[in-house]
Amino acid sequence: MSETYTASVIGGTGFTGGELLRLLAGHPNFEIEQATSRSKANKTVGYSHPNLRELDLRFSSPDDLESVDVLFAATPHGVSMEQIDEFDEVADTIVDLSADFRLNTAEQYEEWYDGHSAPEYLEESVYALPELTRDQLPGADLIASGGCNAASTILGLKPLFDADILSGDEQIVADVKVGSSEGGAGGGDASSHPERSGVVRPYAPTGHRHEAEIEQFLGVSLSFTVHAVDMTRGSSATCHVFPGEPVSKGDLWSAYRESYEDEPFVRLVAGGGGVYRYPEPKAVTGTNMAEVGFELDPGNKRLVAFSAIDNMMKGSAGQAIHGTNIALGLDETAGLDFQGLHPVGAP
Amino acid sequence: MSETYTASVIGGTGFTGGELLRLLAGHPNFEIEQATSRSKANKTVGYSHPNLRELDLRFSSPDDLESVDVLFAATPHGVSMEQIDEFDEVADTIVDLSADFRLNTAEQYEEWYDGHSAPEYLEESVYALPELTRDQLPGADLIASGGCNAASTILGLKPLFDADILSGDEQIVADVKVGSSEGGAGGGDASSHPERSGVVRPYAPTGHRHEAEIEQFLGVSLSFTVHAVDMTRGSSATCHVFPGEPVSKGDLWSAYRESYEDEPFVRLVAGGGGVYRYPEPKAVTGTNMAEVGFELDPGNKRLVAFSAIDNMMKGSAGQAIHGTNIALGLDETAGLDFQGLHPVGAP
Amino acid sequence: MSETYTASVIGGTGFTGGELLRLLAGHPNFEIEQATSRSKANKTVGYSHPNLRELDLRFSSPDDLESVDVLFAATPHGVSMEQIDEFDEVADTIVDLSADFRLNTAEQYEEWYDGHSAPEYLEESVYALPELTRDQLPGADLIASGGCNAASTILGLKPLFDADILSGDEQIVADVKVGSSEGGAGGGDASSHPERSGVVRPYAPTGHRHEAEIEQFLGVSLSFTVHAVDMTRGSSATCHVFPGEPVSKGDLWSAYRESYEDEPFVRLVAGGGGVYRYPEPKAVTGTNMAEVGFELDPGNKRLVAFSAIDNMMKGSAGQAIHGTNIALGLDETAGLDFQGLHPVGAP
Amino acid sequence: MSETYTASVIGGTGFTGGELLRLLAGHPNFEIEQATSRSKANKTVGYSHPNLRELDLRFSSPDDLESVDVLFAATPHGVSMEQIDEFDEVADTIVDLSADFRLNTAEQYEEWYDGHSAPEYLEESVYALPELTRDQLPGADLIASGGCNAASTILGLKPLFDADILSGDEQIVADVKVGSSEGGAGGGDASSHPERSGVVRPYAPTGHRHEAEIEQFLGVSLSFTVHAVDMTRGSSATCHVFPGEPVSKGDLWSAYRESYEDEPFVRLVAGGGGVYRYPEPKAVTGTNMAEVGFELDPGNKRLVAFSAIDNMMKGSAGQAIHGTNIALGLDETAGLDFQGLHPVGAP
Amino acid sequence: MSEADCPECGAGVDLHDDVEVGEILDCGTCGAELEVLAAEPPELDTAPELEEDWGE
Amino acid sequence: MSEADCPECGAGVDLHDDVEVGEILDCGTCGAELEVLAAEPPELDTAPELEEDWGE
Ligand SMILES: NC(=O)c1ccc[n+]([C@@H]2O[C@H](COP(=O)([O-])OP(=O)(O)OC[C@H]3O[C@@H](n4cnc5c(N)ncnc54)[C@H](OP(=O)(O)O)[C@@H]3O)[C@@H](O)[C@H]2O)c1
Ligand SMILES: NC(=O)c1ccc[n+]([C@@H]2O[C@H](COP(=O)([O-])OP(=O)(O)OC[C@H]3O[C@@H](n4cnc5c(N)ncnc54)[C@H](OP(=O)(O)O)[C@@H]3O)[C@@H](O)[C@H]2O)c1
Ligand SMILES: NC(=O)c1ccc[n+]([C@@H]2O[C@H](COP(=O)([O-])OP(=O)(O)OC[C@H]3O[C@@H](n4cnc5c(N)ncnc54)[C@H](OP(=O)(O)O)[C@@H]3O)[C@@H](O)[C@H]2O)c1
Ligand SMILES: NC(=O)c1ccc[n+]([C@@H]2O[C@H](COP(=O)([O-])OP(=O)(O)OC[C@H]3O[C@@H](n4cnc5c(N)ncnc54)[C@H](OP(=O)(O)O)[C@@H]3O)[C@@H](O)[C@H]2O)c1
Ligand SMILES: [Zn+2]
Ligand SMILES: [Zn+2]
Repeated sequence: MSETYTASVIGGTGFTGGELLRLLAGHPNFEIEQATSRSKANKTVGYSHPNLRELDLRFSSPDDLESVDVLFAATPHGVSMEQIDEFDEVADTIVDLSADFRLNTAEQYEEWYDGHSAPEYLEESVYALPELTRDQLPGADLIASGGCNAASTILGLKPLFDADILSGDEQIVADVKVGSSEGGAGGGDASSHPERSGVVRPYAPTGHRHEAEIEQFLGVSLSFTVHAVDMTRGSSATCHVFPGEPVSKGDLWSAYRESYEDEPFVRLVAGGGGVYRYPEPKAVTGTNMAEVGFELDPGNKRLVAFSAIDNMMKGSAGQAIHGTNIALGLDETAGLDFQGLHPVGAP
Repeated sequence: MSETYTASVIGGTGFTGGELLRLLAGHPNFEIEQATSRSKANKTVGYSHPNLRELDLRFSSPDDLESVDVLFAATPHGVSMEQIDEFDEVADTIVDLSADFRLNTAEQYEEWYDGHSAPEYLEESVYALPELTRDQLPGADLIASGGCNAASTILGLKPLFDADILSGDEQIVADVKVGSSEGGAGGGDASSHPERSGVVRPYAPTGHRHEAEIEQFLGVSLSFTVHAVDMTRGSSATCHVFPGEPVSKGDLWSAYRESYEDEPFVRLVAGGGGVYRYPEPKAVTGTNMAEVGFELDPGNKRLVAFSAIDNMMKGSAGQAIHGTNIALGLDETAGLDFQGLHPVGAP
Repeated sequence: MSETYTASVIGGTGFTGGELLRLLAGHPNFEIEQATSRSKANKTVGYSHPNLRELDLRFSSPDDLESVDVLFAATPHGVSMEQIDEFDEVADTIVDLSADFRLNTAEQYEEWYDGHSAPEYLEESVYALPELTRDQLPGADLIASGGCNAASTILGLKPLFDADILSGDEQIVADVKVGSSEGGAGGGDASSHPERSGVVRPYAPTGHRHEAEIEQFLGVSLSFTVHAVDMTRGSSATCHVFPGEPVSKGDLWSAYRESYEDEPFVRLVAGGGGVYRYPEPKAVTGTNMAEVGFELDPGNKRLVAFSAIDNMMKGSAGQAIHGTNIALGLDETAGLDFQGLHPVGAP
Repeated sequence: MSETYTASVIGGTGFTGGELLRLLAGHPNFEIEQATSRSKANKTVGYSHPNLRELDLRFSSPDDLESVDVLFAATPHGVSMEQIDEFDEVADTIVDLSADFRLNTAEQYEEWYDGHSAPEYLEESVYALPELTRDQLPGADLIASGGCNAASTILGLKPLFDADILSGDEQIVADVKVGSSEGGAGGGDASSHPERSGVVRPYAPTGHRHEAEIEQFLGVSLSFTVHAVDMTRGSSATCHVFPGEPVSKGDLWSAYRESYEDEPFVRLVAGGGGVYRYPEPKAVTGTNMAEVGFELDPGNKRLVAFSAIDNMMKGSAGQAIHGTNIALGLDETAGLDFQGLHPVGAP
Repeated sequence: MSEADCPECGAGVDLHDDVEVGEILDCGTCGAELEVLAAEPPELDTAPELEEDWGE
Repeated sequence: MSEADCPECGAGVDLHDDVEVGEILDCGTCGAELEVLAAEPPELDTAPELEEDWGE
């Protein structure tokens, strides 16, 4: 017998909000209660999300929030921390997709953001990248879904730390390429189609805030640069690292397999034949899968770790559902079984 | 209790073959037996289709075909008609995705193709666009899955004939825009990325073979032009028609609703607000849904019917599964419940 | 000895304004005086147009307009008609890229737009599609540069009227596909990259205002539908027509050659071999060239005329310069000699 | 008085061959004699290159080579070294776009390629990136046009060595993103539109041959990774470096300006406002310009150098013409004055 | 250099001096594949077209 | 027309004749927003930058 939980989404017109609604609608254990919008209250969900036209649901105002089992907040940074007390009142479990509860301390928010207005919640919140934090998730009341570029970068590097191939003192360069949906539904001039098409735009050349999360979890600082490229979905991280000791391909396969062999949402792709030899964002579009791989460059004592996710899924809504499944004791993969498409263009 | 059928795919490395494998793998009533390839026998299915890396299956040679309940042929035009006797021996039900068994008579194959080598099968074969042929599908042994551009065009126009808004004597112009996956996996020079990107290429300016299917089912001849545009998946048909009698929006809504209100895979989209007001291929990417809509141009006594499908799904593999579900008495929508993505780029 | 004219551009931050600045900067007979912007006064032109970073010019406020020989207005519909008296004071020749002076009578503006506030200028203004109006351009003081989709459509159809292949009573369907730059620099939600990528969006399903211009010049009404597709530049018109009398390919070649053989900016492309057999917008990107061609569909007594232009050039800024060259008695092709690129993606 | 040279292109159907023909046709000092093709001899140049339909020229067989002043070889690696003696006989100046004469010694060809069959020419050949080798070009008889990814990478890093910000001992990571035209006109499966669209594909994850050129000219070894992204033209290099001494933005501006202030084809773009703040390949499409810029990451003691070129121009054909202009004593910028387009999509 | 008319579209097609009977070339205007039937005076006919694969 | 040096990148910035103290303009080289501190002789300083929304 399967349990059913009621769920609502704050920020239902947004990109991650829409993805949550799609996932919840297809999830065996959830029933959607409300999806909020300030600007489109009373309009059908299909107005914003054409793929959800069949969903018999209208946006409601965030002021009319009803009690639910699980409340997903898919709002811009800063909104949840302001409203967390209200959220707490209406819901047993809160899952926040913003950065508001990802870092451990108020000090980090001072350093990387503009401070925090509800630091008392930081301790209880659990970061929702299950490959890192699976053990802490069961029973969590406040779940902080991780950043998309943090997710791709962490997943690529983690096995190297797990297996002591990196000690933490080495230079790490993470060069990330991302799609336009990372900017959310309310993009400005730089997000218009004529300007955004075909770019290789260093949009966060240095100092991207996701560095904070990565450093918190990997325990190292790293050089992080994010480029916008011409796709809508996807975050692809290429991490260039320089291990102190020589390492073989065999070592790498062992390390990566060790870290991920039981993970339902990580797939190793490293070399081989055919057209798709390394992690590729479009191979995981629409799925909660991360592709992770590597290549050796012995001449430069370098190792390159690649990883690719769909920022709307493993990088946000999918990760949130995955974490919630674990928190509630549901089947981890429930609602997350879509396999992705081939061929697919620039999704 | 749900029955399970074994199924194999001839042409498993191809685009529609890969899509069939994806759908069969996620279908509650099928178990994949074999996927054939001449060029990649023994390689894993993931070699060709990166989204199917988890599938524990290798391509087998078409010479080693084993008996199955259902055999899907996803081979170029002409292959199935040559091998239909062998197919018949190994399988109870044959589902052919090529044009080989779509037309009723050998004469039509003389006119539109290069003749037919197994015309004796034409009579028993059933065309698989269920919105047209649902009644003939139960128990069918040879199913001919329809053409992608035929599907989009027929679905847009059908209600106009059902409701006698068109009598068949009127001028009909179908201007169709399609993605690059229509060309299959073995594209030539014209399909290379530098040449194919960004085109509005009249690739079948006149005389496209799908005209034959459309004429067979709608009973009218029509002016058909197909343009390649910059997407990978999608067939979008814009049909310009000139009804003899004035018609209102209300009439049109009645007509389209009448034809499709019980159809699980047709969705009406005609006007309204927001960004997506008419059928849009990317709104149905990865799904078996057709979006159908219309607009009036009273000044020119014109009516424009729009429709949009994913050529890999409603236009081929999805349609084939839908038809097979009906033929076998399964739930019509089994294995076809993916809702599509938003946002999504040029999928 | 070549004369030099001073020129200014109103609306210099816009898309057509930027294109005008590019063309004027490379034109042997022009010297740029001012480029105006209300929102970016004092900023360098390169701030808006990265290709023009070398241009040593800052935007000035439209309130500080100085006297010039030629004033180009590249502002939204309605602005020039309001300011035409001021423009008249500062400039000898005014070239307006908006629709404000394209139609002949105030009545047409009542019918298709929201009326006209300076109808007294309508008589003297000359439409600037030189293939139509070359004779009227020399010495013109007020030039109305034509609409982009009007240009592509008119150029495709004109030879059929010139050669009496069409009489004007026949059904004409113009199905047009356009790029995102047609929307100008200030696009809204529908123009954001995630929403606009990969679309086949019927953005003007019926009733597009360019119909007015086409009807004014071809003397016929026609059925006009415009689709947004995934490119930034380009307007490609496919005109489906049904001549009363049978017509041969030879007749068509004669007709099109007759109309265009002396035209420096029209190129016939109809059939032949290779990848590019019909007019293709990306083959003319950045150029002032129109590609025009045709195909016969004898079975349906149909003839399909294709044409492709760059909306930023032949459809606006290039057309404006071409018309101005003629008006001033300069070499027609001055400043318009760029040949376009191959390969090129989705430009 | 301007001199005119005759020129021919070996490999005229290819991508760089077509670009050379375009540039030569618009160049004030050149007259095209022949463009060769083995596969398309006798066909018009417009058959392969739709932008060159106006060019009254047919491909000739490479066997019928006539004497010319300058011979451009735009053939795959290995062809020129085999035919260099014949080339030498028919032409005074040979400009080779392949890698065949870029490296200094036969040993390097053993290490990075498959050896060299005409090593006696290596000494006299001059590498044609004028920002590096301007002094050696005048009078050169054999010009080796540099690699596209080498050009973007070298141009980004060179000022750091010129100004001793880097000494050569530091770790250098070059993460490069490139368009599909880098693969040439004869792409295979991986270059087909459905597979190549939307990728972030690590196509040379390590060990790219251009490393050899970069190391030869910068005197350092570096960690080089190339990703294919969804554009047709463009090579964008992001170089992550770690200077031993702290460096300020002012230092960087001085260094970059010092290296490039007299260079006609390098433009500095680093920060500032608007949408285009760092080098962007689409801002230089069709031009011979390199955009070069940088950003500081003090927290990680890192400096990021960005550069962007059009691989068809500054990365091959444009560079070749630039070098030839210098070799022949012509105006350096002759034939290379196109300014690029805005807006432009994914060119 | 001599010229002959393209039988498909009527445009003039330039022929190089040593054009040979049987040679195949394309019309620069309409792109038709043309066969040289005679050299002096030059005469062209449309060549039997190979059905070319055109991508989809 | 006078010229002043950009405090950010050191490039020369052309100033129009009637430049006024307090006017904001961008450096054509590095793009920095500059404020005119004095007109004669001209002097520039970097303007306090508005954190601009940059798309994502
Ligand atoms: N996009 C990604 O790839 C991604 C990945 C990981 C994490 N995230 C995080 O997820 C969050 C949402 O991102 P997104 O891309 O979905 O953004 P989005 O598309 O801009 O959507 C934001 C949503 O929040 C609503 N909203 C805005 N301000 C609000 C307020 N004060 N109160 C209530 N609702 C408000 C908006 O709707 P109305 O204006 O109609 O109310 C809208 O539905 C952000 O914190 C983002 O950092 C995004
Ligand atoms: N693409 C579409 O949108 C679409 C839509 C509707 C219908 N269709 C129809 O579906 C069929 C398949 O199209 P597609 O796009 O999937 O084509 P495709 O990608 O080119 O794939 C064709 C497949 O058939 C195999 N094959 C080719 N010749 C064969 C032979 N003689 N015997 C056995 N196997 C052979 C190929 O693999 P090996 O070479 O490795 O054996 C390949 O797996 C075609 O008839 C097409 O008209 C396609
Ligand atoms: N885009 C095309 O393909 C195309 C083709 C043919 C014709 N046209 C026509 O050309 C005109 C310009 O189109 P566009 O695409 O270049 O538009 P755009 O990109 O939106 O640019 C409009 C320009 O006008 C300025 N502007 C707006 N309102 C103004 C006012 N009241 N007074 C002075 N300046 C004003 C804006 O700059 P500030 O706000 O900074 O002042 C901006 O520079 C339109 O009339 C359009 O219909 C466009
Ligand atoms: N693409 C770039 O971005 C780029 C950048 C820098 C340097 N390069 C270099 O430039 C060269 C050309 O590259 P591409 O991209 O233009 O290649 P491409 O598009 O593949 O063209 C190669 C050309 O060479 C001809 N060809 C091939 N083999 C030949 C032979 N044995 N003898 C005579 N002609 C032959 C081909 O035509 P036929 O088969 O008809 O004779 C074709 O015209 C390569 O060496 C490449 O490494 C390219
Ligand atoms: Zn011809
Ligand atoms: Zn500066």
